Amino acid sequence: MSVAAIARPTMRARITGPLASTADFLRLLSRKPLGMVGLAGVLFFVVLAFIVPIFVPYQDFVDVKAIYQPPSAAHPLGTDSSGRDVWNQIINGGRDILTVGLIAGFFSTLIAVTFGSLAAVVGGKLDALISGAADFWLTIPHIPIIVLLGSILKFNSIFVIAGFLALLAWAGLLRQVRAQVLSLKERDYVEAARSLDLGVFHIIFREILPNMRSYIVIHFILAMTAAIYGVAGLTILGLIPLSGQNWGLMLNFAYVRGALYFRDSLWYILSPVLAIVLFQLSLVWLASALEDIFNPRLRSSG
Amino acid sequence: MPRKGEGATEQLEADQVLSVRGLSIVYATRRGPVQAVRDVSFDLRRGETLAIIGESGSGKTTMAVSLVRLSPRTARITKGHILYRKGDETIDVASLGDSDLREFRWSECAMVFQAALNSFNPVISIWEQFLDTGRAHGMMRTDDVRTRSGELLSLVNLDPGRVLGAYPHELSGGMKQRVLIALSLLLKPPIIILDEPTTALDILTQRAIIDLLRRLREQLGFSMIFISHDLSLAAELADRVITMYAGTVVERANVKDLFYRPRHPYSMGLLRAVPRVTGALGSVASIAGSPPDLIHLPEGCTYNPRCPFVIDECKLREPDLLAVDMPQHDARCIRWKHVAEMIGTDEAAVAEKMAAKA
Amino acid sequence: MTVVVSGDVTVQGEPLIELVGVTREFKTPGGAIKAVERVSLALGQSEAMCLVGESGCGKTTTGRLLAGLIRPTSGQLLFEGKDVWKAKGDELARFRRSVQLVHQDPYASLNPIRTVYQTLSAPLFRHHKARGRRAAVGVASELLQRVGLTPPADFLVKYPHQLSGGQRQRVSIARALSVDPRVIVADEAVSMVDVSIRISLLNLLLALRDEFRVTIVLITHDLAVARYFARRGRIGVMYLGRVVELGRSELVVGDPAHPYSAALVAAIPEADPTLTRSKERVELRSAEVPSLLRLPTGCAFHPRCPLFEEGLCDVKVPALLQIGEAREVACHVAVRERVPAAELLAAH
Amino acid sequence: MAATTPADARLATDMYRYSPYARGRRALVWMWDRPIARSLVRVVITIFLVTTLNFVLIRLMPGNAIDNYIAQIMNEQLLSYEDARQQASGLFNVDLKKPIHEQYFQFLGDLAHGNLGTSMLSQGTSVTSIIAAYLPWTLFTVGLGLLLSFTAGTFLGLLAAYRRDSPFDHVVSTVGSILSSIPNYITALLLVVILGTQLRILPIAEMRGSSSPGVTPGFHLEYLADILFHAVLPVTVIFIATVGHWLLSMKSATLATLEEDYVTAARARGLSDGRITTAYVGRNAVLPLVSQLAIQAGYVVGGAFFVEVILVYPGIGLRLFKSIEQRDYTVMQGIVLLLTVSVVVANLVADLAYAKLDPRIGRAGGANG
Repeated sequence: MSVAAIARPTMRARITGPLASTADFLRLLSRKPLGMVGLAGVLFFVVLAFIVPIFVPYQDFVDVKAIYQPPSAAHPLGTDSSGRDVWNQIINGGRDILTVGLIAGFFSTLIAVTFGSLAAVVGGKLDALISGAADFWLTIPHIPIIVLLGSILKFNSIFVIAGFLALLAWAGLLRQVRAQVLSLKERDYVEAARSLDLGVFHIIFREILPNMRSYIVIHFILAMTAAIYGVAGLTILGLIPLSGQNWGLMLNFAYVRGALYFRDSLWYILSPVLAIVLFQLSLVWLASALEDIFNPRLRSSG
Repeated sequence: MPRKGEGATEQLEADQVLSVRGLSIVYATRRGPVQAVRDVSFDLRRGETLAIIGESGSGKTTMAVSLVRLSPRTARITKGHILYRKGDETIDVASLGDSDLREFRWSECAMVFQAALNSFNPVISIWEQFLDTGRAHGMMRTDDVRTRSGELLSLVNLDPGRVLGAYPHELSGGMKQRVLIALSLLLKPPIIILDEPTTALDILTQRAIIDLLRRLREQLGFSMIFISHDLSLAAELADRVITMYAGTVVERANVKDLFYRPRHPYSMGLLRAVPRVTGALGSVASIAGSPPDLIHLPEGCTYNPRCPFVIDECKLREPDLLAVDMPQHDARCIRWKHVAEMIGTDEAAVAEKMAAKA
Repeated sequence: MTVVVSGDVTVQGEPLIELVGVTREFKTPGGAIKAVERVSLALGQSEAMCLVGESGCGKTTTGRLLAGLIRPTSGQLLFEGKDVWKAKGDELARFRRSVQLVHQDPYASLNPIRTVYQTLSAPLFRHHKARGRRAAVGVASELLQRVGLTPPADFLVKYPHQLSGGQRQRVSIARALSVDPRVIVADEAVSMVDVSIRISLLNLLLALRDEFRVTIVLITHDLAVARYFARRGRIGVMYLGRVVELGRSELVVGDPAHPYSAALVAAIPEADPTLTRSKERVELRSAEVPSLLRLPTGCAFHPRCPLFEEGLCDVKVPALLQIGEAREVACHVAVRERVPAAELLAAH
Repeated sequence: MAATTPADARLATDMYRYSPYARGRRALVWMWDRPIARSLVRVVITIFLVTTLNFVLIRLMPGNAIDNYIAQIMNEQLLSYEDARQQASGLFNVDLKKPIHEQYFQFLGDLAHGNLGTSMLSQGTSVTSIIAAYLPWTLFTVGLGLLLSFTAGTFLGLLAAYRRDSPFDHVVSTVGSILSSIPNYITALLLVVILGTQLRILPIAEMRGSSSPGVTPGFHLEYLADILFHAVLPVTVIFIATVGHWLLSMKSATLATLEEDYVTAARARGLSDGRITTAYVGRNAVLPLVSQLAIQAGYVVGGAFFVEVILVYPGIGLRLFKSIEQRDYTVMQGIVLLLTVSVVVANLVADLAYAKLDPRIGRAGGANG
């Protein structure tokens, strides 16, 4: 065993910890069929939303004669209320929704992890303040608040929307991160690190947070689903002008123009619905599969 | 002697209350099937106390729990019989139906877990748990259960008024162990099995529980099996002792024979590894190596990697339980004569004998 | 100048580390309790000492106080004569490095997602005991060799879940050694390890004491382990936050001076049928362990003590006083009679 | 409403283990010792914070509503700034001339008397009366929906745990994770489109509104049947949106409880499966779910906003949506405030229920002090 092998565990090993290689990771994931489906779904939608639109630009020509066409060779998912191709709208409709999901998910996880571990490590008054704020924020209904804000502030860019959604979603994760750090902080190996005088930086970033790596990744994914739930809903009801074209807007047109009550608009409505639901489902299944793989304690015994 | 073939359920003699014949249990785990218990056989006479001693991974708890068929979902009894003599007929617990099994549990054979573990339902009072048990076995009148519980709690030196009304989290470890023992006597079962009854209890509480068990055994005459890693508990209470290693019985003997004249290298090593408080310390030493990995058991005798008496033949085949130079005493070791040479037959602790040798 | 008698190793001169009249209070739902009350304990250079007592007697708190991990409510912790808690930043850190703790639970003492190498190399890099990875691997291998984990290379790449309980405790001890400590506090370090390998761990600690002149305090509830480990050192017996007896191990175990120690020695079951079934019992007046919230007045053991004398034991708290050579006891009756409680009880 | 994975449910159970409820005798219990006092304090603080949030939202936001309203009526009715502000302050029941903190205290004072100002559109009607007309319908549908989903979810979760890794378990758990990740407004959309428009099973047109015009309100069968007929869609949607979470949480909590020693000990005592399932497994497993009920109430009431708008069910959510469209700020402000208060009160009830269920919380003292 060469010195290098001992001293420098591979980057993969550092990320996946005891699972030393990606092959290990995929092998374990394969044991979770839903996990594989989830991973495939997420990859499909990310490609669909960010890469395919480069090759398939958004076509906006209206063809009044061809409204609500059923799926056909020319229009795989039929056409909408003004004859536009639905498949094309689906391709170009994912980018903004996913971007908001990613950003809001990222920032809410960032807030939760930073303040959660801060509250747990520092304790005392700061802990009481932060967890008190989290408890307060958790119990009040978020949607009416953001709807109120939306009407007053006139969100203009998706980043502002993502920011506000992030501001709403951090409380639940913060409590869980705080509970996790509190339990890790009391572990003997943290006390040993303190007595070896390894420094607060080492204790937080080498002893405590790495143990929560999988925990944070999983909750980043769940935070994304919450953000997508929020932004899609608000767009459907037309409360926030998200952007030119996205799945939520498609449904908003359907809702505003009463397409819900036309018999032949079924495909036009089902396409964005399926897009949103399948993406959310892929995220959830991926998260629960990661959960079982990374966290032996949660792995079902036997 | 272990029986090889699958005979029809055989009748037990009058004074035999329980007999385990060739019991084997396999656990399904993520890393493959684990032979947790391999071909375990022993008998229990009426009024006799049997100690089952073993360390982590010895399979002692898995085996004991299977005696009342409480093994977890992932464990399966693959071979062997558990014969229980009720009145003058013998029943095989392994083949009892659900309702008979439920009746068998606690009225014929009560299994008591460690007090330190939460053996009581945390959200209902102690009285409700006495009542549940009484009701499950036909004691329908509440005040029958109340008087009986009061009697038993006083028998174990506890004040019924205070304990029955309390919730489990309000009792100390020692009190919980006493209540568990009292509860086990509710239906006057002929057999009581105790899993690590004194582990995690303080010295004085441990002593109180040992004296309590000895007094109750004299007064009520039940047979007792207790499982422990603590040899001194066997020394205190046992009539016969079994030592288990890597899922199988390695030695069966009367208590004095096992402590002063062990014939299996593992029992000898274990006895030498436990220092004493009073009396000479002798030459105390640990067993080399570390506990066995039950998934990849070594070839031949499972103790050979740690055994000072090992020879090549030990690595070929796992030996049977062989009768040794004392009555009712057998050891699963082809080199037991060499152990006998080193240990001799006089009544002195192994550590002292080894000190005299060095 | 206190004379510290340690079995055949008599140590003179300034004690290395000392607790002087230390009390530590904790807030609990029922109110404030004194986990440890006015404990004084002096340890010499390379002494092997045991602290024994039942759960709740304050032995673990005393261990944490010695290691400087918790601050005393009153009283002082002196290291080489200097008050540790008056020291500032890096001097306090330097003290804390020189006293290392070995924990009880092998499954929680090592970080599950760091290899043995990562666990051992962190202190080596932090305190410049190794420059660069090659040196760190070298020093880490030496440490593993010294705690009996050979060949070291096999163990360095392993994660804690790939080691047995005994092996993990050895890695824990190697980690403590990595900062050349002067004192090791082993808090029940062997009680969760298989009986068959406990002695080898105790021998390892004793070997380290001889080889590195490290002072080792073993905290245990098992008097037999204490007798084996401190056979050339001292044993301190604690009850409800106070030290009730302190002296050479064969005296404390062979001829206990305090009635509580005598009760413990008489009560412990032995792995020897004839001996343990014929042992003389000490009948206590009550089995009830008082709660730290409502501590009995005077000597805390008086409600249970067979030598109880009305008006004496339940009034004044007995101080730890000399009774014969190299042993102290906190019992009015024993000190007055100048006779160890064991003998008084036998005469009773 | 955050989606729930089986693992998330497991984490909730773990959170319960580290949450104050489960810490048992350790440091935190003395803080939670008197559950009622603690919850009351929390309710008061929350209500105070929400009112302040409300006050701030309306006034201090850039281009706040009051200035817009003043500018609007100035050019519509050609009023001077002075008169416009006078009218606005009447409307917003606040005297805009006074400095902010005085306005704030006056706002709080009015609030204490239950006066939330009047609607900007229909001058006469007070906000409180509007809320009183619409809030009960939301609480009725959400309450009924949650009650049904909680009962069904815990029952199915218990069953799935007992029949672990069976086809029943796989189907139920997968459906559970699907339902819990589908947003509630999409469930509403699908019900309307598929059951209503496409298959014509539901007469969605008549189902709008909370009760039929012809029926007189009162506690008689006909009225009850009528409001149920109207409420069936929103209740179904809320049920579908939340049953998944309860199912997965209960399954994971039951699996954890089944491995507890007191369950094995109960089986060792020959207790009947029924008794063990209810008093030993069920009661302990449901504890973390009850502690989550408080948090779920907040989500579900919030989520009801979408459901009511799409199903055109006249609860407080739909009324909020209309007030937003009409820029009726005082009504918006009042609705959000009352909605929050109702959720906080629901929390208080959940806390008290919890203290009853778990004796470790109710009785901190006990036999051995």
